[in-house]
Amino acid sequence: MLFGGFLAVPVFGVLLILVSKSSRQALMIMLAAALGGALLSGILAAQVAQAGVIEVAGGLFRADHFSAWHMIILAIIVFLPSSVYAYTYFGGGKGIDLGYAKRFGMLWLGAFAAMSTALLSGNIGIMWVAIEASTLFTAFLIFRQGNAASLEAMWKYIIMCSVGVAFAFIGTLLMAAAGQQAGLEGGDSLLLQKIYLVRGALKPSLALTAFIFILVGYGTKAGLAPMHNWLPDAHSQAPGPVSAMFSGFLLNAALYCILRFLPLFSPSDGGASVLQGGEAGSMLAGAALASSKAQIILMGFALLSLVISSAFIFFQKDAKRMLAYCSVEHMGIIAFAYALGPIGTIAGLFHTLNHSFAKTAGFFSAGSLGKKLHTNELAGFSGASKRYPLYAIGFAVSLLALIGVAPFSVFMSEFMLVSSTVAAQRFLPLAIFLAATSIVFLVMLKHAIAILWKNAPGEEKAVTPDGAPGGMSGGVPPISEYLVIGLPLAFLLVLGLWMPHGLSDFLTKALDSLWSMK
Amino acid sequence: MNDILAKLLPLVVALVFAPLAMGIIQKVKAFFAGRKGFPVFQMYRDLYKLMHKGVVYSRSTTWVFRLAPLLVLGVSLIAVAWLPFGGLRGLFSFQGGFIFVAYLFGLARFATLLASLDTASAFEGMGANREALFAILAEPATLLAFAALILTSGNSSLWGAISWGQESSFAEFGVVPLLALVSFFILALSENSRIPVDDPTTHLELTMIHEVMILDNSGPDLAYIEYASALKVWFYLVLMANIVTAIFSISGWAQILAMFGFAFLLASIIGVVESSITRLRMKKVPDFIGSAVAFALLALVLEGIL
Amino acid sequence: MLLIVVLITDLTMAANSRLGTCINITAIQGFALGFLPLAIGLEKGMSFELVAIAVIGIALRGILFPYILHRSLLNSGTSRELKPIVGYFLSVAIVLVLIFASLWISIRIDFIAPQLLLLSTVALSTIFVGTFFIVGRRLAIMQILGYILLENGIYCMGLAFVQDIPMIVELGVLFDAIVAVFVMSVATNKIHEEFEHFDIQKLDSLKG
Amino acid sequence: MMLFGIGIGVLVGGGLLTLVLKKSAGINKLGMASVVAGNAFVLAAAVEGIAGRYAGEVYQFFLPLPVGAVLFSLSPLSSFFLLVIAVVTGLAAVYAPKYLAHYGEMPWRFQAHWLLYNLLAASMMLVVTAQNAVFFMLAWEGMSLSSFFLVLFQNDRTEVRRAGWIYLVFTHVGAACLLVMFALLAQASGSFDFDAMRAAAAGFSPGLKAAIFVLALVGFGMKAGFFPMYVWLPEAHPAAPSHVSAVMSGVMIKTAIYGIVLTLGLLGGGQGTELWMGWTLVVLGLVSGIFGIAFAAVQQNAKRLLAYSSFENIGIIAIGLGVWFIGMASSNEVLAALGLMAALLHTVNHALLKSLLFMGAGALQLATETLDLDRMGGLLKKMPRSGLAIIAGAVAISGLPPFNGFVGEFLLYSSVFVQGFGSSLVRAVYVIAILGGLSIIGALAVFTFTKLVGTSLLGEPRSNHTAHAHEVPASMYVPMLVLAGLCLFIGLFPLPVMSALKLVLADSGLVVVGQLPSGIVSSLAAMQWVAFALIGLIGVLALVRSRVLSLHKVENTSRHKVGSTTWDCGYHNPTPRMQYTASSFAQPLASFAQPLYSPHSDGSIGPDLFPAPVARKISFPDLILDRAIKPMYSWISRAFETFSIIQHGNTHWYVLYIVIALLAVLFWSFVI
Repeated sequence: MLFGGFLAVPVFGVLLILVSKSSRQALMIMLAAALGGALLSGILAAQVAQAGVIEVAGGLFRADHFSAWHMIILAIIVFLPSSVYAYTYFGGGKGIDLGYAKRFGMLWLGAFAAMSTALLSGNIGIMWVAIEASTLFTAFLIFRQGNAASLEAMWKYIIMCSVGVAFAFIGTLLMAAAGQQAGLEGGDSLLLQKIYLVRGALKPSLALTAFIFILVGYGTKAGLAPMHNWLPDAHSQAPGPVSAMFSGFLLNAALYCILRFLPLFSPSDGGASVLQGGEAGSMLAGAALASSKAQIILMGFALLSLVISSAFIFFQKDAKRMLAYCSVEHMGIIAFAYALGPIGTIAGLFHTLNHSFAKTAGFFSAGSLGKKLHTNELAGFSGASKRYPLYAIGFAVSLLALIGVAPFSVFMSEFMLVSSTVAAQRFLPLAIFLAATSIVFLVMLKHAIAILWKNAPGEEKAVTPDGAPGGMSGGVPPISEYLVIGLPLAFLLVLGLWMPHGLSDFLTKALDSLWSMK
Repeated sequence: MNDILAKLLPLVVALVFAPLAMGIIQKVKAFFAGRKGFPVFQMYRDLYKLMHKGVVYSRSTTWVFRLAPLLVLGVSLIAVAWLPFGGLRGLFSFQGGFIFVAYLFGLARFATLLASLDTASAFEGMGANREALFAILAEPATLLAFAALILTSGNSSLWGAISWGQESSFAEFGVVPLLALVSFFILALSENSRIPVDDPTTHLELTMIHEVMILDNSGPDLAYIEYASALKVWFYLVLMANIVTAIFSISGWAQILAMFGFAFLLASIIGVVESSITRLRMKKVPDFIGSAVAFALLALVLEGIL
Repeated sequence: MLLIVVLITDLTMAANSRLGTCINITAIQGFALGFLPLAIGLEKGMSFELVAIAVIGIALRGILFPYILHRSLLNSGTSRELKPIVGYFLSVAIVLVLIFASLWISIRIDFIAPQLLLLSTVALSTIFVGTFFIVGRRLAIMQILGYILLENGIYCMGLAFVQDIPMIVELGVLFDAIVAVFVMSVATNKIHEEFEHFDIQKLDSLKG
Repeated sequence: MMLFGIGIGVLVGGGLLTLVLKKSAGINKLGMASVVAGNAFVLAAAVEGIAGRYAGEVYQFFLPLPVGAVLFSLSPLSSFFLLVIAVVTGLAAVYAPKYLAHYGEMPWRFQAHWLLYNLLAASMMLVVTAQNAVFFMLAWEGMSLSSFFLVLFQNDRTEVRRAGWIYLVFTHVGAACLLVMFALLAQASGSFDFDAMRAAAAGFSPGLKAAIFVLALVGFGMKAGFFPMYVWLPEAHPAAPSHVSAVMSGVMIKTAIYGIVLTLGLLGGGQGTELWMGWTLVVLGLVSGIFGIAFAAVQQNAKRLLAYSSFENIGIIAIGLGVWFIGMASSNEVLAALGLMAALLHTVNHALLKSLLFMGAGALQLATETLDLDRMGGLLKKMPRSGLAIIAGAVAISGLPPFNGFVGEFLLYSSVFVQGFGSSLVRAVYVIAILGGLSIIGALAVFTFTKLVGTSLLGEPRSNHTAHAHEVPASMYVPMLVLAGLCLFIGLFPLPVMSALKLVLADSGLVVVGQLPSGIVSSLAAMQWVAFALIGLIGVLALVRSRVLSLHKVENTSRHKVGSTTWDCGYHNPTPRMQYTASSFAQPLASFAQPLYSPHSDGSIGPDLFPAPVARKISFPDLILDRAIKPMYSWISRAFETFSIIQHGNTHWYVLYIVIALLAVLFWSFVI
């Protein structure tokens, strides 16, 4: 019933959009559907929190704390604000023609449907179908009529992700084959939980090969280096809301799929032994330090992502490309956390949330800024705080949040990550992690400072000596933009200082549901 | 009461004999130059004369300029009051006293430097600059030489270090105090602005260090400064004489006599040195003072090894 | 039999520069693969699902894909790939090597039933060749063809490795494939509109 | 406890309250009042804390952090630092309004300033009281961030933005080290609470301790400014408003000293130390001290000079800490106590001194509109009260008696008399290091600060602005005079201060402060009396002089003459431009130690027959920033540029990457 809703709401929305009369109408419908999705995922999370696991169709669709967590991030934290932002980005429909509005609305909702299906499927085949579908739906979101570069980016996105995800399908098939070898019957071999139950009987080499295909495949979509090359192009060329949605969740969805396979290689009974209420002490005292080969490989990709992204961020001149590489970096960080095993999982979960918050706010403000200033060059953004205080300050603050400045919660999740890494005694990766994040810190801080305070290019003197918001010349942004940029940052600030008990409880259960499939 | 009077003796001796030592140095220099020279008591007369003159203060100067002579003389008085004179204890003595006295001299230097900069004169600024620069090497040399002396004796004050000589033999630790003595001799030349570091009697302002700093002082101020300089020379002479008597384990009344003898002897040696070598180029001065550091370091390392 | 057809189509694709011909070859391969479930059905006993998959497979791979691609080709007016990144002779050689490698790997994989050996070889080699096409050909249409080959190979592989994939998954995969091809060919058309050519190698304005 | 809470509340609340006001003057007044009021409460709490009223109690605030908990305590040691922070931030706040006023009317920035200033003060107070690693790090980061924004007050200037950037980057790297350090401690002890760490310390392995020590050294060293991590100091301090520099240099970098003391406490006090740690600190301190003051000596910018001098003084404190470590490692209680007391005393001394001098530099800047020493001169006559305070500060920071700087250094010097650690050769090396190092530092300090005072306050004005300077308002010079008074007080009455320090350390578990060696106590007492004697002597001599002069007035009134020009060897009417400048003062030193400074000069003095007017400017590139980090930075950026070939835009290659990655990992998985 609930699961059906996740498909029904977008489909209903798409149908309505098809018959909509104006761009404004189409966008409104899109907005309403997004709101519906957000409500649904809220209900889902509440139910999961009550009942634990919800399964339908014999486990074909399945929701536990881990998927509910991602569902919340998808629907409430990324998709709804992105929809709101899209509405204003397109000037409430004034800026675009009906055809584009319809197309955008339909693809947008389609992407939502695909991603929620991926999160809620208990069947790895359906998971694959959903991920591939999300690629196809989102491809044309990148494209803007008459923009050659966006077309190029789109093509790269389609080809790379299709090939990558095709590899993931090979991996899925191999995993199913391994499941059948281990005695699963027919369709059961595609059910993740069933495979988990027989994981001791899986042929290690086959299962690992399957995992490698899955990792490289979905990793392409998740933007892990060296399969990330489509990402900066797509993010930089797509319209603001699309970039935000890509970075805020599309990547997470693919990473989610990889992570779902990790417990199959977990040597002992996953999280349960490590987990006693999520307290730092007992978490650190956990003995499950041994990593599976799968975790080691994931760690390798995570580190490579960190290194490569930090290098590219270092000399990046384009704001949205920089944010894109920053996504590569953060995907690396999240993968890093999970690669530590159950110890790092809470950090990973928390970081996923924080990154989505910060990145959506970052892309919203960068998108608007780019649109207003007619450039995406970072150099062109400098001193923008005097003319477009909301966007410029929003962008700079989200950069600060992304690089882990306290008291934003990214700092906290990175703190958790560092202590988990130390607890797992992975010192070399820790060193690489710290070096890479420090380099990113150095560069992004420089940009944030320039955006906030440097004089705009071509201006010798500051516009207003006070730097007060009085010198604004770009018109007052709509209240919704204040909300979609300000609220995430406010949440980051609050979460950095205040973790409600319910939330930490939920995270602990999510950890458990990932590693022991409960 | 008697005790305190006894402790005041080194101060009294210094007050009385310091200008005489300066006279001796002058006399020796005059002798080597083939001149008759001033009488040895000339400095007493100079001081008296200066005390009866008026003062001229430049418009540029402030209270700093007026405070400096007082401070300089005050510090010199305290220093000679502290220094034991042979078998006579100084007015006060405590662990690390030499550090305190060295820092008091630093305070006096600070005041002199500021006073000379206060005159807004290029010459005096230059002198201050050089003085400050050479102190960077002289300070560690002083402290290290003192430390070598004091640590060798296993004591923590100068009084203890000097009286140690009376119980121990020269052969055992002799080389360490000897090295310290050399170090102090070099310091005596450099800290008191003698040749080869500085020439107190030159007439070329560009080459001067200490004298150029006090160009603008006059009357009682100048008297204070000159007297303080004499006391400082005396300080070094007595210090060295102390070491020598300690090395030779002389004690009792003989020690007092020997102290005078050595002090005046050393004054003559300074005169001889001043007559026989020329001033170093400014660039070479650090090397010269550096040798004092080297001797002191050597003394300390040997002390550690022996 | 069908499998041999598939293998041969792989090879001829490598040697061919004419886009139209290549599309037709893909169509042939699609037909061959479409019949594959039926062939398996003959051995193991026919079922409704198998027939349905076969019918849909033939319809999509044999008819729909080539149709879509031909339309793109017509729009573009390009007819052949003149300067592939990897030359034709070399391509054939590489494809041969890939086929033998697939054979070797299939032999190495110990859980494959002997009767499925050929199927697995075909599957792997088709996957490899598909990937090779994506990497080694300049024109967008050739890359789409490579993707179709890749999909075909994976489909074979599914048949070889896994029994009884649920219908819904199977259909989902097919649905994805068609949408993918559709999206790609639309994109190709757009590329042609925008750049007046298909050459993916020239699409390199986004760097750094 | 209540007092402390109220104090923090007043600080934060007052900062927020300034946002309500509209006029600059009101904002500044309210900001100042809130700091003073808040600090008064904290001060009271700190005094109680030093007396041991809250010893051993840990308080929790209800806020649930993502990890860890808000735990804090007011141990005597924490209270000691609290006291210093409260005094200095309070006085700087009194100084601030008039100083800020010269920037003009910009209420928005002043609101931000006061909010951040109050947050800075509050977060420093939380840093020194935190009892949980996560909370500590939060407060630490809050401190860094608020000071970062404060540095960027004049953010329309390029060099200010650059300074802020460098500052925060260094801070971040340091914080990263601290994160790892606390993570190691938490892993070994099973908790982020400091109490748990202390309890578990006995079981730490030597390797772990070594790692923690090194991480603490680097992490806290970044903030404190140890060599070679001091780089941000000479950038950030000149960039910030003067009272902010005063707070940052005076107390903020001292929180790092607290951090090191804390870390050793977490390692279990004496059991945690090893000899090499102590020697590392001593050597690091010496190098920091000598480099710092050597670079200070050649600076022309007053605040840059002071910043380098902070680096020097942190070095002296580090020596003290090193002596403490050596003492602990060789179970020499006297040495340990001397070292730690010297370090803490010098921490207080430098906090007072450096905030005084930075405020002084601010006053000079306000009066002359420049920080360039070469453009000042003769200001003592125009600004007698600020000038007096600055001269007092300069004497004190040069470590000269009878001011407080000397007392701290004397404690360190006294440690050379302590016996019973290492062989006699080791001791000789120790003596050479301490005596030689400290005396070189002292002599260079005299050089530096006579230059500072001589060229700014004395002589004749070197620029038009300077010639028309005026004394700053009372609200600015009074805090300076108060600080100068405090400096003199500690210098003249060291014994009460020592007893207070003993109280602070008595139950800290960091060091056994039984009876201080009687030698030290009697030395301090004797020095106290000699200092008084010196003051008396000066009085007597002054009396004699005026007496003598007045006697002569009767005979010949013209002899006591004030107001002639400087004699200057007969040059008539010497002009101010002929004076020795700060640059000329520095030049000989720079040429003696050329490899250290590698001075860079623009413009040359040509050997022309008829020399035209020439301009010559000498600058001294920083050893680490300009000669190590900048080349490294450009090397890294070149190296990273080469990465860009990965992203060349060619789709075919991108797909190939996927394949290669796949094959490589497959290969790896089968081979391994």
